[in-house]
Amino acid sequence: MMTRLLILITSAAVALGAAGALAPRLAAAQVQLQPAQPAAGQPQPAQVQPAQPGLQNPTLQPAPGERAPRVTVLKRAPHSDRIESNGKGMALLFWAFALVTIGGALFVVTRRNLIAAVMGMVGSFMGIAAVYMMLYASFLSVIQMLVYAGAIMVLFVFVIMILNRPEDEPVAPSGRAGQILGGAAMLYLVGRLVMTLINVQAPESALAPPAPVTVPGTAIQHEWGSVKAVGTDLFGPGLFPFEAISILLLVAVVGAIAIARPLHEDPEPEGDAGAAP
Amino acid sequence: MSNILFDVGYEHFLVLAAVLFLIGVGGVLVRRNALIILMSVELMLNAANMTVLTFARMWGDISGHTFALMVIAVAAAEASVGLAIVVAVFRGRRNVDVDRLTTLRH
Amino acid sequence: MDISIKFWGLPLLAWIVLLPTIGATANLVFGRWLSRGAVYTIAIAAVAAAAGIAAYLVFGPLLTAFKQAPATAVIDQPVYTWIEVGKLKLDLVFRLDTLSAVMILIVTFVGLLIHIYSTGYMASDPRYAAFFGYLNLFMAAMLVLVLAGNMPVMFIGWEGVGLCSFLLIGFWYENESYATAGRKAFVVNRIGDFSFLLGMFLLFWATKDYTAGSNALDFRELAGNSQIQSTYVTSLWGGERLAAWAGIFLFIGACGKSAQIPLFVWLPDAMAGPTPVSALIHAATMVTAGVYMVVRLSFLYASSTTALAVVAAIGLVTSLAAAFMAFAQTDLKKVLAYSTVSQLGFMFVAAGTGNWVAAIFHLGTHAFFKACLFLGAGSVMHAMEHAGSHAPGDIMQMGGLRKRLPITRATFMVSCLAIAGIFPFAGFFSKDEILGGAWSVEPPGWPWWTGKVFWAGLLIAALGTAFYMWRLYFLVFGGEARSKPAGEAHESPPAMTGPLIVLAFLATIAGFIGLPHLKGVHPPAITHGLATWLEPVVSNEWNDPPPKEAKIAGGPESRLASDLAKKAPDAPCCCVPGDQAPGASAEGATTAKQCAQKPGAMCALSPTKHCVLEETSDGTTYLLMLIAFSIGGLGILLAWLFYARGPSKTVDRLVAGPLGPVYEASKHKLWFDEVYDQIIVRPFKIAARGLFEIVDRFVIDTVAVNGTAFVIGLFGRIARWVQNGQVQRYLVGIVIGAALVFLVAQWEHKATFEYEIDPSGNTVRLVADPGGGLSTLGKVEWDLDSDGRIDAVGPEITARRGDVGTVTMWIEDPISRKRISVTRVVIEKTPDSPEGSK
Amino acid sequence: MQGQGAFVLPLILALPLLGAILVMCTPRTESTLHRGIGLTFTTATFLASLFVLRYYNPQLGGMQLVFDVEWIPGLGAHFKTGVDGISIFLVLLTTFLMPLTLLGTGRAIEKHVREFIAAMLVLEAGMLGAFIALDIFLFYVCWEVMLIPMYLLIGIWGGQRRLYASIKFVIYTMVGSLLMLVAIFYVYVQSADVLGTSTTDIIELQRVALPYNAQVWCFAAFALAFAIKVPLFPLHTWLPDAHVEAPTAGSVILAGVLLKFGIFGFLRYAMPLFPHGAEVWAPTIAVLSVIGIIYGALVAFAQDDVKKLVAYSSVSHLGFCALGIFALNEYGVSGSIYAMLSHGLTTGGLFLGIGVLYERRHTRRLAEYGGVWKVMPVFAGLFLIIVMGSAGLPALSGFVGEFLTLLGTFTAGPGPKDVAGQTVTIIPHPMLLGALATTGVILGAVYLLYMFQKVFFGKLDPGRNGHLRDLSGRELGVFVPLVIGIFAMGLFPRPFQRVMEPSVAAFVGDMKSRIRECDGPAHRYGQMLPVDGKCAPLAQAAAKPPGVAQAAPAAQVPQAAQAQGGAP
Repeated sequence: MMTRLLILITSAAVALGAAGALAPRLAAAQVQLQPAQPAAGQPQPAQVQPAQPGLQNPTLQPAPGERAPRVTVLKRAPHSDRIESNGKGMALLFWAFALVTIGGALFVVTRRNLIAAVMGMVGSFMGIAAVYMMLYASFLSVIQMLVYAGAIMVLFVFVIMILNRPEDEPVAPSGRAGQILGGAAMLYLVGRLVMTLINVQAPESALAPPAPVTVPGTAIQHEWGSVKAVGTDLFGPGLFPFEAISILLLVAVVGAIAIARPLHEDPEPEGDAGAAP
Repeated sequence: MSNILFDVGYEHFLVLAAVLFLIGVGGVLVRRNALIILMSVELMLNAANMTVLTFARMWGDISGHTFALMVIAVAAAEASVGLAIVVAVFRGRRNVDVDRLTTLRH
Repeated sequence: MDISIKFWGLPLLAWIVLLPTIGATANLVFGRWLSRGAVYTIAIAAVAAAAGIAAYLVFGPLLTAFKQAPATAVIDQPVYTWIEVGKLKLDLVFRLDTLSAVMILIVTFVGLLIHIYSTGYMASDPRYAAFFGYLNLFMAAMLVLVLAGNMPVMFIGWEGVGLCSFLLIGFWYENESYATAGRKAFVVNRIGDFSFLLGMFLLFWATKDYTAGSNALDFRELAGNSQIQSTYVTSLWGGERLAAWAGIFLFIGACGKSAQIPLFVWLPDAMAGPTPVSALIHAATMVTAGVYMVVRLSFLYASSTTALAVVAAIGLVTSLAAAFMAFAQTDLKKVLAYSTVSQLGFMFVAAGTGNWVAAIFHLGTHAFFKACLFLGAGSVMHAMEHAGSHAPGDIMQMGGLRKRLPITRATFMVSCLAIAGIFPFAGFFSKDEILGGAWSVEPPGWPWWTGKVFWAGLLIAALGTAFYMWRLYFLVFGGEARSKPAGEAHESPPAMTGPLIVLAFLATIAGFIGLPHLKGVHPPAITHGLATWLEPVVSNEWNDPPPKEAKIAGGPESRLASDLAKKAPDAPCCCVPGDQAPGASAEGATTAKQCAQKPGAMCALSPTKHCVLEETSDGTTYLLMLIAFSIGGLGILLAWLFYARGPSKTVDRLVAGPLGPVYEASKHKLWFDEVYDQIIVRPFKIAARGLFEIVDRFVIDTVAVNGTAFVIGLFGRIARWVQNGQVQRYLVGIVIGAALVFLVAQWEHKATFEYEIDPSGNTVRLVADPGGGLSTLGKVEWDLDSDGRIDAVGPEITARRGDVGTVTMWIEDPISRKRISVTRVVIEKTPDSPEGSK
Repeated sequence: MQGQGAFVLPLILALPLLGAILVMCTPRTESTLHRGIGLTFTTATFLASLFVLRYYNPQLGGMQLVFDVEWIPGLGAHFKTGVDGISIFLVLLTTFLMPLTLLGTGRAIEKHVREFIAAMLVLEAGMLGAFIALDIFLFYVCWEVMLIPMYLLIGIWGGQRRLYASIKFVIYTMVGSLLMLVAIFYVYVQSADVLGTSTTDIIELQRVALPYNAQVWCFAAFALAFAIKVPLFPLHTWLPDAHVEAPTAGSVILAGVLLKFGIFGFLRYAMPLFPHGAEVWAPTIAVLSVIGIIYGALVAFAQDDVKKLVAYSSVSHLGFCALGIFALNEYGVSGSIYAMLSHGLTTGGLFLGIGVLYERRHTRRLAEYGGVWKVMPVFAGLFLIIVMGSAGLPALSGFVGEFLTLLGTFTAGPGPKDVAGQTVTIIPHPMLLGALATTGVILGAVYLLYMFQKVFFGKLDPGRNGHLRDLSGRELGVFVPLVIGIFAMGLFPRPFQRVMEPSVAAFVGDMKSRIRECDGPAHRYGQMLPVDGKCAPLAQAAAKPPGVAQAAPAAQVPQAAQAQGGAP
């Protein structure tokens, strides 16, 4: 029964993730989206967004209190994919994907069964990919799906297959004091983190839809977050790190092979130089 | 009428990233299975990525994307090596419980 | 006069020391391969050669030099520079002056005799070569001591003889008690040496500031340099003079070497050594080193009557106590040992009464007769031993030996007469010299009767000496044989009797070199030989500071009586006619005024010894001699009464009855050893053990060192709970740490700004101080005169004093674009203030 | 610049290391070969070190045979070596003792001979390096290098409780040397203010006069390290354990050379670098060393273990040395150096002798012996000479040193005719201290003769000691040079002193002037703050102008500077 539930949840998550990732585009084609609550695992009645006339730059809601100027800004600068929207549906989508992400993450850290954990992870990654899409990081979002939800997850699954051995006792027996202290500390930390993050205020410019990226030295412009834009930066200023990373990957591959290779058991001769008098 | 539910702003993304990161940390802290720990690390990396992308968007600086790309690559490397180690360890001592890896103690 | 007579590039004096050293080395290193004949030939040859050289130097160059001018009769032969550091330049210098001449003659000659004697005495000893090696070594050390030109070199010999005595006392080391006796001797001597060192240090400290001391601690430097002499009389501590402290310290050293109270305890035990050793080291030569040293430093002691008083008092007490202890001893050599101690006491009294010549005189005569006594005793014991006695030294088993050992008996008797002070034997003259000197001595600052007290005390001691020596004689030779061996003893070989005879002869005639000074009688000069001979060396006057009114720069010395009389007519004065050397024959103590009547008379600023001596009229001298003589006779008489026929009933009755306690006290030498054992030795051992167990083992090691280690170990155990190798636990640590960091960072202090008003110019500097947490300064805006308008921008500004009032600063948080405003009153703006109007 | 004959010092430093490498290259079992190599190289080192004498010019004094190459450019550390009158004989002592030790104790080691020889050679290199280093970092490195082989010697070839002893030894030493390291860094950093650039050259550093309090603390840090090495009274408990557990060779080197570094450190580093620190701490150290002299002698007397007895005697003897250098006059200083040399010979000889006995009887308890003279007369004779040398019998080596140190201490105060201020005395009651210390002469005789009697005198127990055979030729080869050395040093100290004299005089004069004049004109850096009127403030140390009350530290500095500039 557990497995069935698992499969259900996973498929739901995958669907959601995919949908989320494609959302901005699909929305234009009036696709019905099915947000769900992955963490709980039960499919929920879909919050249907009928006739969404188009999403348009929904997320740029700077801190409350300076609303008035922004409206005008929005009016003045329509987003590149000319679609009108009041952003409500987009907000809902955001919440949905946020839930998918968090839920998947919780799934990872709570499940005793490794397969379940991995599935949760996949879901979480899908959600993340979707969120990227909402940040107009379309290229990254795709990469995310390919690399993470694709490659890395498969890697994990294989390993799990190799080992397949559900651990007997999931939670580390660190001392009671340790748990309490650690928990408190973590809560405090995340509190501070949140405070700092929401303190950050976007510059006025950020209230505008993402400006196209101009190739340095030329007048050519690429859409924000597009492959071209990222590529321009990647092979321009980011060239050296790129190469470095490639080497790193190479090393990692070789290292992984070297480590995972089974040890050959040939006894080394105990060198006893002066044994013979 | 601005409410936290409908006016989704940068904060939301950032907080989402924070929570994700927190969950990752929690996983690393409490779980004993090396695989789970690795996954939690991946979660943390993704949280970081999300923050980076958010800020990139916020300041309109595309190089954030490049950076995120790098992070993904590193994560991939880390995962592969980490998993390799897990496999090796498992081959050596039929489990991957980090608490039992006490060879270096004493 | 510096006669540099060299032989093979080495000064002759060095050869005197070197020859015995070579002999010793030969015997000690190659002795095992040498035949007995070779061994004693080498040893005796070495000593004989040394004696020959000594005799040549003394009667050759030295004597001629003395005849020309006594003051210059010194053979001064530095060998090489031993130590040189800073102002401390110590040459290894050997010096033969009239005093050391006397000593080396005695030492080499007696030493030679005893070497010869030993060939017979030790004939059957397995470690023949070692014995002669040690003897030679001792000779060398003793000669160094005597010939030394400065104190450290003397100290070489001083300790060298100590070492040899240690080796020779413990010669039969298989007997644990003998070895212990040797160790005791060395350690007790070391106590003395400790004090000797202190004395040396004190003298160097006193003289180190004079560059004059080119050759530091050199006896002549110390004596000659008037500046140095004046420092002896500078008071050091407790109002006493420096000379007093130095003298007392050095004298304690002498106590160790010469077995004076309180350090005499080693000498009786030292009798464990072979008899020739006792004769040579513990009677004739080494033990007299103390006396020699005191006389050698007469100039120092003459500078402090306190030191002299101490010397004399200790000497007197020792002579009395030792004489008393000798009464009840039943061991032949023990009796002789105590008599040695007592006689040394005599010498010290002599020295302590400024009677240097007498001290040396008695030293010489004593060397002869005491050596003779010891060798005689050795001959007796040798005989007893060969006759099968198991306690050869026990006089109670002897008796009647006069028939068996005629030669020994005769020589022994002569020596006993000498030591008892019977005319005309040597002891009589020397002892009488001491007594006479003591009677008439009157150093400044002593009450008039002091000398008399010493005299009386010495008389008692002399009585005792005569008594116990003759008791000994009667018990050994008188009466009938009290044991089988005593009946069958045989005279010793000529190798032993020969030296006895020679020594006895010397003990008989040696006294004539020091006849007392009599105005009426004028015997040939040789009879005052010693006094005149030692004249240039020993100090003739009390080195007192001159009387206050006669204060003359340059310290104490003889002055023209006439000009002294002008300054201080009544200053005490030892008047010397101008035509004679000071002190040669002065005419009695008087005042400067009287003395000034003689033309060109010199006047020592205080009565010299000779003045005092001359004061005593012939009558007194004769009387004193008579008393001394009769006292000796009385002692012998008593001894004869009690012991003429061996131990008599009377004695037993007395011992059992009234004299019991006294007898016990004497037998246990006043329980000195027991007392020392209780108050020094055992506390020392307990302290050593206690310190080790408590301080070292417990306090330092257990508590301090290992305690620290334990505490650290505790921390380690605590740390191990955290460092349990569990990844998560480390992560918890990381998280908590991070939380703490943020927590601390949260208490950021508010943003503010500092200002300072330049006193000279009329400007005001304002410096923004961003609160904690703001890494870089955001935009900073200033409103200098609370009018709401922004006057200046920038983190640090300088404004004219005029337009600064209550300042408000806005600083913007770079992350969260919040503006924080700070307001401080910089300059009170009063409407009618001068800068307010501007 | 390379001084004349500069090659010698690096050579004697390199030879032992070369030997160590070589011996490690040989097969493990060729123990004879190992001993041969060890002996060869130590002897070669000794011969090479004779060139030091050949090139050293006593008239000049000062540092000679200076060899100087850059070592760690980042730190400005140089590989700079040289000898002066103070260190030259210590170097010779080291190279002289080494071959004798190997010769005397070679047979006693059976296991790991190769490593043993290597350790000894490395130890020698370390010791030599520390003696000839003219660079404070080089010194520190060598100082630590010495530590390890000695630790191994005790820990591997030691007795039953060797682990305890070795750990104790290491920790004791480390505690001291780490504090010293801190002080070294402080001095290194401070030197920048004075000399422009931070230097590690001790000759340069000696011209740096630190502020008064800094001197006091730095001296304390250095003094702790050196006092542990000496060892001074409360810090001495590692010594008996180390000696008892160490193999004979270890004991010989430990007592013969290693302990000398305490005194040498005071002479070369602690006192010249921090004269006022020395002034402040001198009373403490002097009193402690007097306590050590008496205490060591007393405790030595209470021992039944011969090695322990000799170990405590070292505490007593080095007390003399420590006392001597703080007398701060030529007699004390040169005496204490001389006493160190003599102690190296005599105590080395004592330990070698104990080693001889131990090889034959395998016990060190006094009660086990007695009457040994009968069976080993030659050994007894030689041992007696060594004992007497150690007891300070005149004409043997021990006396000169003891005499001079005691004389120096006793006369450290101004004499009766002292020209005011000519004498600088930093120890309290010199006469009292000197007198107390002199009692050590008595006590020394007590325990040494006690030991000698227990071992060699008394009845011989034929069962236990009857079979002991006298010295073999090899052992004679060890003891005869020692005894000759003891005699030579006792009879002819002058040649040694002539070489030491200029350096010692320079040291004493420099210390005196710096203590008296508060590092006046002779030294460039005069920030000597007046502390209880000890020192007059110098020109540089002008009082800071008072800053404005509310002025913040950030704003004060330029303000003060401008005020200073404005003030005429």
